[in-house]
Amino acid sequence: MKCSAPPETPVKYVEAVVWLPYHYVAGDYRAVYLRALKDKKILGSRCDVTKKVFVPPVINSPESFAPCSELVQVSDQGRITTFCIVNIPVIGRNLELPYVAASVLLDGADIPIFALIQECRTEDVHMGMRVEAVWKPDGQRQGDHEDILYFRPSQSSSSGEWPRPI
Amino acid sequence: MRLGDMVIEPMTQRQVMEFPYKHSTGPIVGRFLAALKEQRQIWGQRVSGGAVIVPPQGYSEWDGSAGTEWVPVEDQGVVVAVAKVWQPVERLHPFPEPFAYVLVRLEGADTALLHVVKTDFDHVRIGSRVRAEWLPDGERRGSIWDIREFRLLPAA
Amino acid sequence: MKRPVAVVGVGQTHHASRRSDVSIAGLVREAVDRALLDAGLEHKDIDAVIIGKAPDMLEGVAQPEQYLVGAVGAHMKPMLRVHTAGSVGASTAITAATHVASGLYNRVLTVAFEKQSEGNTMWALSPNLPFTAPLVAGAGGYFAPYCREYIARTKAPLHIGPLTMVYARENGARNEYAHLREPVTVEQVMETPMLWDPIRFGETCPASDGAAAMILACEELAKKGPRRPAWIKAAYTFAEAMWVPNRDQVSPKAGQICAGKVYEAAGITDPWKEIDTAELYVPFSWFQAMWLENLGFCAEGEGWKAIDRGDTRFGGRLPIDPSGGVLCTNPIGASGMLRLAEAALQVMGRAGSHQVEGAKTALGHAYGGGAQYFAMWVVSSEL
Amino acid sequence: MPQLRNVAIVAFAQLPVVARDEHRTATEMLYLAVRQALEQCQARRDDIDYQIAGSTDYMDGRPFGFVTALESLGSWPPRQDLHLEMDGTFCAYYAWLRMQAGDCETALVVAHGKVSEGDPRRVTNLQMDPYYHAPLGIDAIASSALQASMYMARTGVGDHELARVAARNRAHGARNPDNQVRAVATAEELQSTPFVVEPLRQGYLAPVGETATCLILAVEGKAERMCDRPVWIHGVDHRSELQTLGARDLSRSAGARLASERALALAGLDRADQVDLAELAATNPAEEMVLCDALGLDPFASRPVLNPSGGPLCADPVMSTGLIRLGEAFRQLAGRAGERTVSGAEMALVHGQQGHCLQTNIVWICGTRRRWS
Repeated sequence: MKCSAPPETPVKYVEAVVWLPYHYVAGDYRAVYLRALKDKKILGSRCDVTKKVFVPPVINSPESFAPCSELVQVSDQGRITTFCIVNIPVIGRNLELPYVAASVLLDGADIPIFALIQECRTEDVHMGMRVEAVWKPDGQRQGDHEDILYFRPSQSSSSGEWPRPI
Repeated sequence: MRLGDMVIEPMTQRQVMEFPYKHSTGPIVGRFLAALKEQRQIWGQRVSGGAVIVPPQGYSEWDGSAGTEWVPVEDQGVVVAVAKVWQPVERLHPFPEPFAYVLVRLEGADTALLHVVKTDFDHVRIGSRVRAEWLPDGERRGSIWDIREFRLLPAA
Repeated sequence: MKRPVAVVGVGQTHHASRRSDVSIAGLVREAVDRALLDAGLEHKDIDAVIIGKAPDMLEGVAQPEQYLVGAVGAHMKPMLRVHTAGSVGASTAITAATHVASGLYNRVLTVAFEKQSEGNTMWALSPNLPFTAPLVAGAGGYFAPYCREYIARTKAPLHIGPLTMVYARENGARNEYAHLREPVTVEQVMETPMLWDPIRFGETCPASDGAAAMILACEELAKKGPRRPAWIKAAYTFAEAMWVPNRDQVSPKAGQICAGKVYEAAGITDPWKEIDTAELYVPFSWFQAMWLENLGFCAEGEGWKAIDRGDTRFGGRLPIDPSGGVLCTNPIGASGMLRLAEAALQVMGRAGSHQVEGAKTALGHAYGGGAQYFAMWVVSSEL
Repeated sequence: MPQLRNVAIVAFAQLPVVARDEHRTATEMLYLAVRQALEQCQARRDDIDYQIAGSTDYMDGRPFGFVTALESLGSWPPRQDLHLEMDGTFCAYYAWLRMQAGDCETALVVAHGKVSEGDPRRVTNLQMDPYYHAPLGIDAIASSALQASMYMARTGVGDHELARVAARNRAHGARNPDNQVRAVATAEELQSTPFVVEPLRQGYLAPVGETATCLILAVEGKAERMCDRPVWIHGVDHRSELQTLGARDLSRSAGARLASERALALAGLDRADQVDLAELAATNPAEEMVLCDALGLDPFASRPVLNPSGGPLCADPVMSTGLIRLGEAFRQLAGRAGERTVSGAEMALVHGQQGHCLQTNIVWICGTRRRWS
């Protein structure tokens, strides 16, 4: 077959399924943190120099550049530093819309964590609001992020001194 | 407690990153592929300096200038490089059995096309003359795989 | 910088949700060809090529600059690939500027792109990774809390975000390359769904396919023309860590420091008075007010007032994003370069129907990561 | 030749390359390397005024993998910073260039990547153009084999020469405690390993491994205070070639040749074999021979000593492989190379690369003396 030119109409797309298997490593800091959730404990790491507490635990403080060698436990209660009300779903999570995603500074921690806020009307959420973790029931926790179901307005007062040595 | 004092069982997880992409081809790649599908014809493109490049990109990779005219080339040529894949990797390589990647300088082209030799795997070497084995009409989809593989031609 | 560097050519593609008419290389070449044409140059005149884009997961090609070497005329030339999250387009151009400033290169091509339609942006930017809780829904989910914090701190009225979008779209309508060019009203924006309260759909940037390119040259070559160049007075990139106790994400320190260094090097003491226009990286409308304060144009709590007064509107005292900005056009990797390129076009006097009259000094700005990466330059019509 | 600013390597640290570190993430590994490097030159974090990192998202298995490296680098207060999606050796180049532009005086250059988390062969396939090459499934080992076949056909080099080059690397590598592979192997042993992609055998290929690396550069005036034996940059240049495999003569590395010519000229040298040692980022012996050909080195000569570290055949942590070559030149010339010290070494040639078949090459020339006075 001889043609004077290739067809005028191009093939528009080349389809390609990228398929890449990964075998991720959590690292000891994250592993210890996740496993402690099973015991309803939230761990942080304390900077050797500034004594500030990072949750989840990290290997070093970016501020002082010193190692954070010591593991400590922080409270499962804290306060909302800021938040937003979300009306679009998160890939990989089945959440009823709208929901509140908040930065929560746990008692004893110096870094806020991201948290889901439930059991209250979205319009009642405010900065500074006290919240507490709602855990999966005993026996169901697996030592992963889903062990904390969400946070809700605090119904008890945070007890004791935070952070605590472990 | 200090982390360094603890014995930590590693925590790992396997997870596949998978996503279907659709790469737009544009007028040059797209028409080259359309010709494979509709014409069973391999087209090259002339670039500055007169060389005919196959497959065409729409530009000269040597100096960035735009390609000029379409030039048809033969679907046979000479093998200039051979890599025999003795241990194919699943879901990466196209066949579970050994095969070869070849660079084929097609007649009429100044660059070589990357493709595979499967059937004649044992005998292909640099200097071998090979010809494209096309998928039959109706099965070609406008892809580099419209050429099933390259087969050895009898020595001239 | 050891020796003067100028922008001598600017090119960009038309931006759209899907540029399915071109390949990745075709898109990049559209911007590069225009920049070369603009500078009256050919590939052979270029000494090195600096390429930037955001995560490779957007297009599904790993380190695509390797595939693009031939497309951008970089064969047998030095080529580097930059990636600094959302700020990448700007940090890429600054990397190119360093090349010329070093004295080792005289003319450098820099190009940044994104072809988001090849894949899925939401997925590519926040895939579900192990050991972390999937909670943040896209960039909006990350940044909305800080918009809320800004509003709380400054008592900004809620129409400021929508008003910013109204101005942006007015500007986009004048920019032939912009992706979104339909004017909107405050009411229309207010009627769009609330995605991440306080950010409405109508206050977010689009996802675009597009590319931007510039040619940077040394003094001697820049003066040869054919066009009046934009002189780079100062350029810096700064980044800060995420996990810093009490880190302020409403007004990040890296942004303040970067702006301070750029102003100092450019001899600017009062940016509000001495800068004629600024192209700021505003992916969600509230960020314009936040950046006005972060970058020292306005005192803390005063940024939204400048917007409310109309100062930042086209024709106002300090027009912001006269091109329409990221709110009208967002090919992620290219967005930062567009800010720097648009700033250059302004001081070259070649911004067409979105030209700010008499603009002599302009700021180009971009940010990325969790408000961690900052890249800025000040360009001037005078050496 | 232009008068340039004298810049020196004043510290280099790496973690020993391992197949897989299951206790640390990429950036946790990086923190340790950065600390070590700073301690080497007794610098405080605030003494360093620029930082630049090399990594790649697909190798990391996540977008923005480099952002968390900001934590490990101690990015507070905010730092002048850049990230390249390239091997750390290219980051070192840009830091050097910034010093030439007068924009910084000291720089942390780092590279990281947890290669064991992903699959480098699949990632290198994704580097190819998505229309013609990538769909065929070709990966960097297969493309290297194409190159090897072309080189062997052109030059008549045979399997045994490849085995000898591999064996020489293995012999050197056994003396390097940072290597992943430290077992000596003879040419005969290596030549009897099976083909993975013919003509490349299992024994000719680099192992998959990971590390984190940190190199510190400083300008004259600061370098001498940070290091008793700083190693000075005499010349450097890098060049990229087009990607399409069939549009290149893979049996030659035109880019490496040009880069070395430019780097040598900056260094004031006529020929590459005037150096005492060379560290080449070749991931198989055929690639090393193509490279030697381009650089004007004899792969079987006793001087310059090639890959005293053992080279990538003994440790190839992607993204760091090139930076380690530069680090090794520092260790050799600064008298920190232990058992593998090349006696009397004063000048080194260093190579780095990325892409398929030596697509992008960088060549450095370093020496124990300042280049410009």
